[in-house]
Amino acid sequence: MDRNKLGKWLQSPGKMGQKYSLHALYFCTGCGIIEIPPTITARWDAERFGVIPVATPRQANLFLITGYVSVKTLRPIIRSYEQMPEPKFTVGFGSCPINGGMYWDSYNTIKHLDKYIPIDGWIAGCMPRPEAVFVAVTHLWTLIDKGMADGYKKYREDYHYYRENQEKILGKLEWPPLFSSKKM
Amino acid sequence: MVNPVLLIVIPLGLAFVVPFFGFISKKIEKFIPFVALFFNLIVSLRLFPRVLEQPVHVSIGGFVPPFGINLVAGPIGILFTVLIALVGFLVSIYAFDYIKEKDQEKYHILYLLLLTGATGVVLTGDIFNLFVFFEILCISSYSLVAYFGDKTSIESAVKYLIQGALGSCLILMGIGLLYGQFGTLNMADLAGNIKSVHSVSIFVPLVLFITGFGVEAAIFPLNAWLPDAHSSAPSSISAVLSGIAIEVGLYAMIRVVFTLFGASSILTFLMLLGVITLLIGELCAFCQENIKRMLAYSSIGQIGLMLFALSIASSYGITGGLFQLVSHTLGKSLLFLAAGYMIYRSGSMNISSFEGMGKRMPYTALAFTIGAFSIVGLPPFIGFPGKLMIVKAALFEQEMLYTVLIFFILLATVIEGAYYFRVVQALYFKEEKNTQNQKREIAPLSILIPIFILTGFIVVIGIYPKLITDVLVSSASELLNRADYIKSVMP
Amino acid sequence: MVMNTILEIIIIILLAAIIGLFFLGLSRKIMARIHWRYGPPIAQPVIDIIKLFNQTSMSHGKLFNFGIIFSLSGSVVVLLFLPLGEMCPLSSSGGLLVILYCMLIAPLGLALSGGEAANPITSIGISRKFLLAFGYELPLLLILLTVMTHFNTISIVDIVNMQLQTGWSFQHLPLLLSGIAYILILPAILDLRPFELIQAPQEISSGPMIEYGGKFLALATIQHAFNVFISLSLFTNLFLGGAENPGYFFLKMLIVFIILLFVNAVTPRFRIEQAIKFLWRWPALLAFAGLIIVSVTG
Amino acid sequence: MNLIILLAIAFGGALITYFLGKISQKIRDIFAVFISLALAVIAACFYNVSSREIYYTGFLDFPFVLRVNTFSWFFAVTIAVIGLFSIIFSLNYIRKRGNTDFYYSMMLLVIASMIGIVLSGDLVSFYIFWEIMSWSTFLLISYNRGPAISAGMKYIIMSVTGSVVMLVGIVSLYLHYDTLVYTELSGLLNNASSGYILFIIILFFIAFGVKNAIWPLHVWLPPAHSEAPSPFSSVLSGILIKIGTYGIILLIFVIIQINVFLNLGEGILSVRYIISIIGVITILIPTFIALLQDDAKRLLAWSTIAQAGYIILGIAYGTSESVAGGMFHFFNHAIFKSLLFMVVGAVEYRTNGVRDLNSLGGLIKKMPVTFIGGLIGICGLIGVPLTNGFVSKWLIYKTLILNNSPFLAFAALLGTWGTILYSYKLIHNMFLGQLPEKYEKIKKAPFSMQLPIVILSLAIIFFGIIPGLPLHVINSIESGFGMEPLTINIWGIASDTGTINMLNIFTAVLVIGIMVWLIFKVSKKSTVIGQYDNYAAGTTVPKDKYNYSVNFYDPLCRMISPYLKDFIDDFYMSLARSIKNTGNGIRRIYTGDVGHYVIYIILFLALLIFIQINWELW
Amino acid sequence: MTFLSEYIYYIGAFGLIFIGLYIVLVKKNLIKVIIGLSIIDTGINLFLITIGYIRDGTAPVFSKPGLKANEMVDPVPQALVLTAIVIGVAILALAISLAVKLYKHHGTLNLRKINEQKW
Repeated sequence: MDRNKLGKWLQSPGKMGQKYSLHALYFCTGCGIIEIPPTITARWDAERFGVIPVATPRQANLFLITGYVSVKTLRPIIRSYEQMPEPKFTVGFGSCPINGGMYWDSYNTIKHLDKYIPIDGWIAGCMPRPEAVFVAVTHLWTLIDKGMADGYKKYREDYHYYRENQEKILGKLEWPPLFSSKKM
Repeated sequence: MVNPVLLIVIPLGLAFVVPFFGFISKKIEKFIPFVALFFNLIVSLRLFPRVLEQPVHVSIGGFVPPFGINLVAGPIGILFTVLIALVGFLVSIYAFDYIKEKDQEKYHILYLLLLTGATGVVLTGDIFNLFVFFEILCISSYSLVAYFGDKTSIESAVKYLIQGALGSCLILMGIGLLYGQFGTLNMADLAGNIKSVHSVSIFVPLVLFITGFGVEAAIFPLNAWLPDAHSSAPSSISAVLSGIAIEVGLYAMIRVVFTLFGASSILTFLMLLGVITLLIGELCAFCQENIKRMLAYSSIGQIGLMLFALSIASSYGITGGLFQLVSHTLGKSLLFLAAGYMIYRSGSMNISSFEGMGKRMPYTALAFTIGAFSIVGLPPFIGFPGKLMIVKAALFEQEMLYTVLIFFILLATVIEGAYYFRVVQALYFKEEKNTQNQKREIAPLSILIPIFILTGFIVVIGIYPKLITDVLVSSASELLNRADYIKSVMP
Repeated sequence: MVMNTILEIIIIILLAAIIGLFFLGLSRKIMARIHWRYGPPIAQPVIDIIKLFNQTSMSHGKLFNFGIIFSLSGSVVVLLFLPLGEMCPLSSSGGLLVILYCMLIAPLGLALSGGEAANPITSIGISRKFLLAFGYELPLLLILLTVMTHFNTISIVDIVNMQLQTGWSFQHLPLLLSGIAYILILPAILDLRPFELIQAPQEISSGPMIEYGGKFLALATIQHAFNVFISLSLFTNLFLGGAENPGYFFLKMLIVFIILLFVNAVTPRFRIEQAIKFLWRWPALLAFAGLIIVSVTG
Repeated sequence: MNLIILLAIAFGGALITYFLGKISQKIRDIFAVFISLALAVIAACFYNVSSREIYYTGFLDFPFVLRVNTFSWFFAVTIAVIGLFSIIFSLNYIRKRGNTDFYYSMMLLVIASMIGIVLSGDLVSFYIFWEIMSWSTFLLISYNRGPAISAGMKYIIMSVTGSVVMLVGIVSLYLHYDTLVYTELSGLLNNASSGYILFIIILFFIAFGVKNAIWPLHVWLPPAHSEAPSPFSSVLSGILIKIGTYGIILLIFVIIQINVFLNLGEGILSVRYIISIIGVITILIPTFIALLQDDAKRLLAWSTIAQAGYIILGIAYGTSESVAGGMFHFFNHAIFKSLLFMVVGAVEYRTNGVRDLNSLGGLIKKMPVTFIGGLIGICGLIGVPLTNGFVSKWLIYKTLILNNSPFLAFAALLGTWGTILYSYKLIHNMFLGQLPEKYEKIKKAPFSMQLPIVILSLAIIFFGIIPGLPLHVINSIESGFGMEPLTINIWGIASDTGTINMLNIFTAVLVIGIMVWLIFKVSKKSTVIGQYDNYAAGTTVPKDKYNYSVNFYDPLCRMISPYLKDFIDDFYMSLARSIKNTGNGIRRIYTGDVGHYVIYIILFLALLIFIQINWELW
Repeated sequence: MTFLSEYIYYIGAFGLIFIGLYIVLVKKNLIKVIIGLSIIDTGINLFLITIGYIRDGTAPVFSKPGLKANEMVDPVPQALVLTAIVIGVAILALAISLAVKLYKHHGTLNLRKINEQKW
């Protein structure tokens, strides 16, 4: 943890700021949400890393997808993700967003969330413990440091792809495209 | 040399000549009142300067007062004569197109008689002669009220007749009592003999006169005939009744009280009576839906106001009362004439039938509005100086009673304003329910000319009241100085 | 002379920003300690602001931008009216009444900005903001009037100077009452529990700030820091004898603030009606009593 | 220039406008604007002129006097300028309505009579112009038909009541002092008994209070202001009710001198305190009632009453500063309240008569200039520093606090906070929030509406930064009244007890604002998004349903509304009803049965004789 | 009895007046009311005559020498009465004709029932 190194702050304040001020928007899609309260409250206290929950996507830069994603909840997830200011990071929680998990053959569950929005990191497990969340956060720090947490850039570049996938499963979307892609 | 006798003789004579003209041509008939009253107007205006210097006395048949019948054309008499002639003249123009029923000559005869009677009342110096003219006035107005001959007008006429006849009987009784005591009928002579009204023998005639004339002057509670009669008469006659007849009744009453009896002690009572009349008239008018009844009740209120002002019995008070009288004559005639024609067009006397009239008949509605504002006493119309003078007269007395009464009067003014403004709003700001006849219907010229002339007078005198105040002041002094009157009639 | 004033202004603004942000960080730290947590570093608000300035942001229109600028400038202007020891650049421009009015600008700006965001929750937040302000202004006005009537001046500099002669305001009975009332309403002014109705993240998703992201949120945070400083500084100036020296001044503010934080940590939240009722009952009564005593004794 | 010419232009213009309209609408419009412009220019020419002339003596021996001094100049110019702007505003507003000739000529007549009021130098001509103003206003209030009819009725009845009461006062003064010319009258009341002065004050205050909408006499104002055509509402609210203020100033400072007024009564029971308390009640109750309103114009109408309370408070309190504050607030209120009515009028014009705050919203996107006008207007109304309303309120508060009247100051300040609440509601519900879909196609307000809005907005800022200009005029008015002048400079006031310098504040705000703006500008640029891209917990924003404006201050309203029933209005209405019932009862004596009538006659006769025989009264 | 013989005409006159008043006040029928008015009229006429009447007086004409003015009956009341009678008759005629019309319209002469015009 290089939070107290002033030199680094002066060198790249943006990156450091993003690292140590992760305002999390957690999306209570499934059972994973039950792990969030201990994470942010007295027992494990996420705030010491600068991770605090915020109320709206406008103020957040970390998006936690906590648990399986049904078709119905996909729409709000996309909407919230698009409303977040950049740079923004996404972390999938548990196995369900990764590959469907125990809902692998459900007709109504999204199996591969990263087809619809870019995901910067996954936390495996069913469910992951709070410690796993902190591990994910520290990993995210290194990714940010290396500039590899660039899901938002991918989204911008391949918006055409994501939008197509989204529309394939959700039908026509109510909102206009976020980026005016040349291919569209 | 103009003679006041002409004022009575010419219309009286012409009245009975009307049928003969009718033999020549039916169309001429309606011009007879026009001619007669025009003549009256000219004569009375000619008399005016002379009268202001000194009252003109005419002894009929050469008898010197107190023996013969004499005419006394003082300022107040001439003032009334001018008013009667003016309003009568304008209403006769109005009648050209307004009166279309087949019995036209009867209308014109009775109309001329009515005005003759009114003129006679104000000019005569003899109490019995006054009674006779008064009866001419009354009888012709009974018949004119019944002129339409329909259900309501006959009913009103009968009621008017019964009350009026009773009132006349009381007057006659009073005359008899006075004559029995003093053996004379000349007002100046009688006045010279009456020193105080304290004794019952003097007091009873006074009371009889007050009651008798009060019926015609529509003092509360003697005024029950008025709303009926005024609302069911033809509008031209309503204008004359409201503008002239009740004022003449008031004149007779005031003349009797001031000149004949010099009864200053009863004035407080009359003043209270005036205020009560005012309040009751305005309150009743406030609740009316029928426009002509509303105007009629408003007349009651105005009479009460005049009675109040005249009863203050100071120079200010009488001037104010007479000014109010003039303004009411002009204003109320205007209102009746304008309302009459709008009723004629809309076919209903209900206020709601006036809605949208401001668009259909703009000039008439404008005149009505100005008349209403004037009656309420808004400047720059004639009602305002009258109100101002009355307030001034009342406050001049510096007594608590007057201050309290003036507040009641002003309350009544506000109520009056409320119902007049309601009509004005109906004229201009309510959409007509019947959307078919939205077209403008300008009234014929014979209707508009009298309305415009009256409007003109209202505005001009309202801006320049000095036009009549001088006359009013000398009228007031004539009424107040009883001794001068006696002296001038019987040197 | 002019340079002096400019220097004063810069010092005051910087000091206020530092103290305000320090208080914000401190509040998070202290809250954490009360919760038996480790808590973020004291500088966490600064880190947040640095991050927020490096983020993109969404704007809803010109007024959305203007509102936040207006709000922040309003707060900064209020600073210039408050004496910080000898420093008070705008001391001759209207005194306490102007402060009262200038304190309006900040919420008005936020409200306008949030209004253009066209989010109904923003409107709810704004509505609550104004209602709560109306709730605490009633006792606040009484308090300020008590002070002004007691010292018979409207200039806050004079009030501070007179306290140097006669001792702290707290030593006089009527002003003691109003001081207590002021402490009671301070949480409402600072948007702390039990009056944390306006942002209420769990309930109306941070209310007027709902559409703020990036630099908007950064400016709003700075504004909040200034607001903390202003409210505490006003209290200190009026009741605790102002700034004899800066350190002492800071200490006074800190003590008051920590008391508030303890209250904040252990209380739940009022509903808006309850808040108004509370504010119009106890603080208002105390302040009213103070004002009556002052106006009777002259 | 001659004063009589000014009046002739005013009244003649009103008359000619009516007939010009019969010829051509366009010429009439131009002529009306020209006349009002001429009035403004000529009135402005009388600056620093002090003259007096008798112009008419034909009215019952009352000489009619016209006079101009700084006092009447100040009012005349305000009237003429606001009148000019509202005429310009009317050009488009009124075009498609019926009876436009009537509208313009009545509008000019109202303005003319108001100028007549402030220029007249004796009480009779004052009264005459006053009444002309009353009835012409009545005709214009009812112009919109519908609910406007009862509004007009309420107005004219209260107005006539007030003016007849005033008439008694005027006549009483005449009978006591034999003159009604101000210059001769002033000072004569020094020796009068305090009971008589009180009598005069009460009589005049009823009349002026009705016009100025002082608290128990205010009931005509909300319906009248909200139902009148909007440009006329701005005249009504901006200047017409200030004629009542003019009258009060005239009464207190010219007819009764200020030192006499201040010495009436003792302590809390002195006349000055009682009127101040009435002023404070006038501030508080209408402010809270305004919070409950959903009709934009009705809200502004209640706000007008409340602001009139400040003016009354300032003037009645009677110190040099408070009077200056009151008069300055009159001037400011004329500007910002007419501006706000114009803003509402513009919205009303574009949305086809919608002024229900619950169904508007988001119009800032469509009518930006109008919004800015509204914003500056409410800033002035609240008294945000750097707008003109601030300085006037500051003066009033300051003098109240320093003269040991903290409770009055408290009520006045509390009124300001109420003002913030309702005025923000006004602007929020009209311009902010979501734009309903039915208003997608609205165009911005036409030029003839934007012009007055822009100019008045600029005036608010201008006089907010340079309050010295009007204060200078007010200062010379006050020294004309024999009060000690304020020490003012162009940027504000500099006295021992408290100084205000708007230049400092302006500079500070400007510099700091620019600094913050620069910070804002240099940081990352933000993308502009539409109103439907909004946080709604991940869902899309439903159109037309996602607007929080109904019951904006619901919690507070639920708390206070039981206490704020307009019982004064109820009282007047029940009074009217009881008068009507009395009338209905009384007219039953005319039973229609002639037998009863005969009995009345006989009974009357018998009563008269009975009285005489029993008590011998006569 | 001298009282009676002195005032018999006055008693008669006022008796008639009060009878007439009674009729006008009490009776409902319009015709009767008109008759009542007529009776009042007659009573007043009688009263007027009585005022000028002197017992054993002569006609007020100096037809032979030796007649004294104070023994003559006063002629003025008689003139008055003539006029009054004429007026009375006019009113009577008008009233009767109106009564006929009224009956045509209302089908009754009961005044209590004819009260359309009121209030």
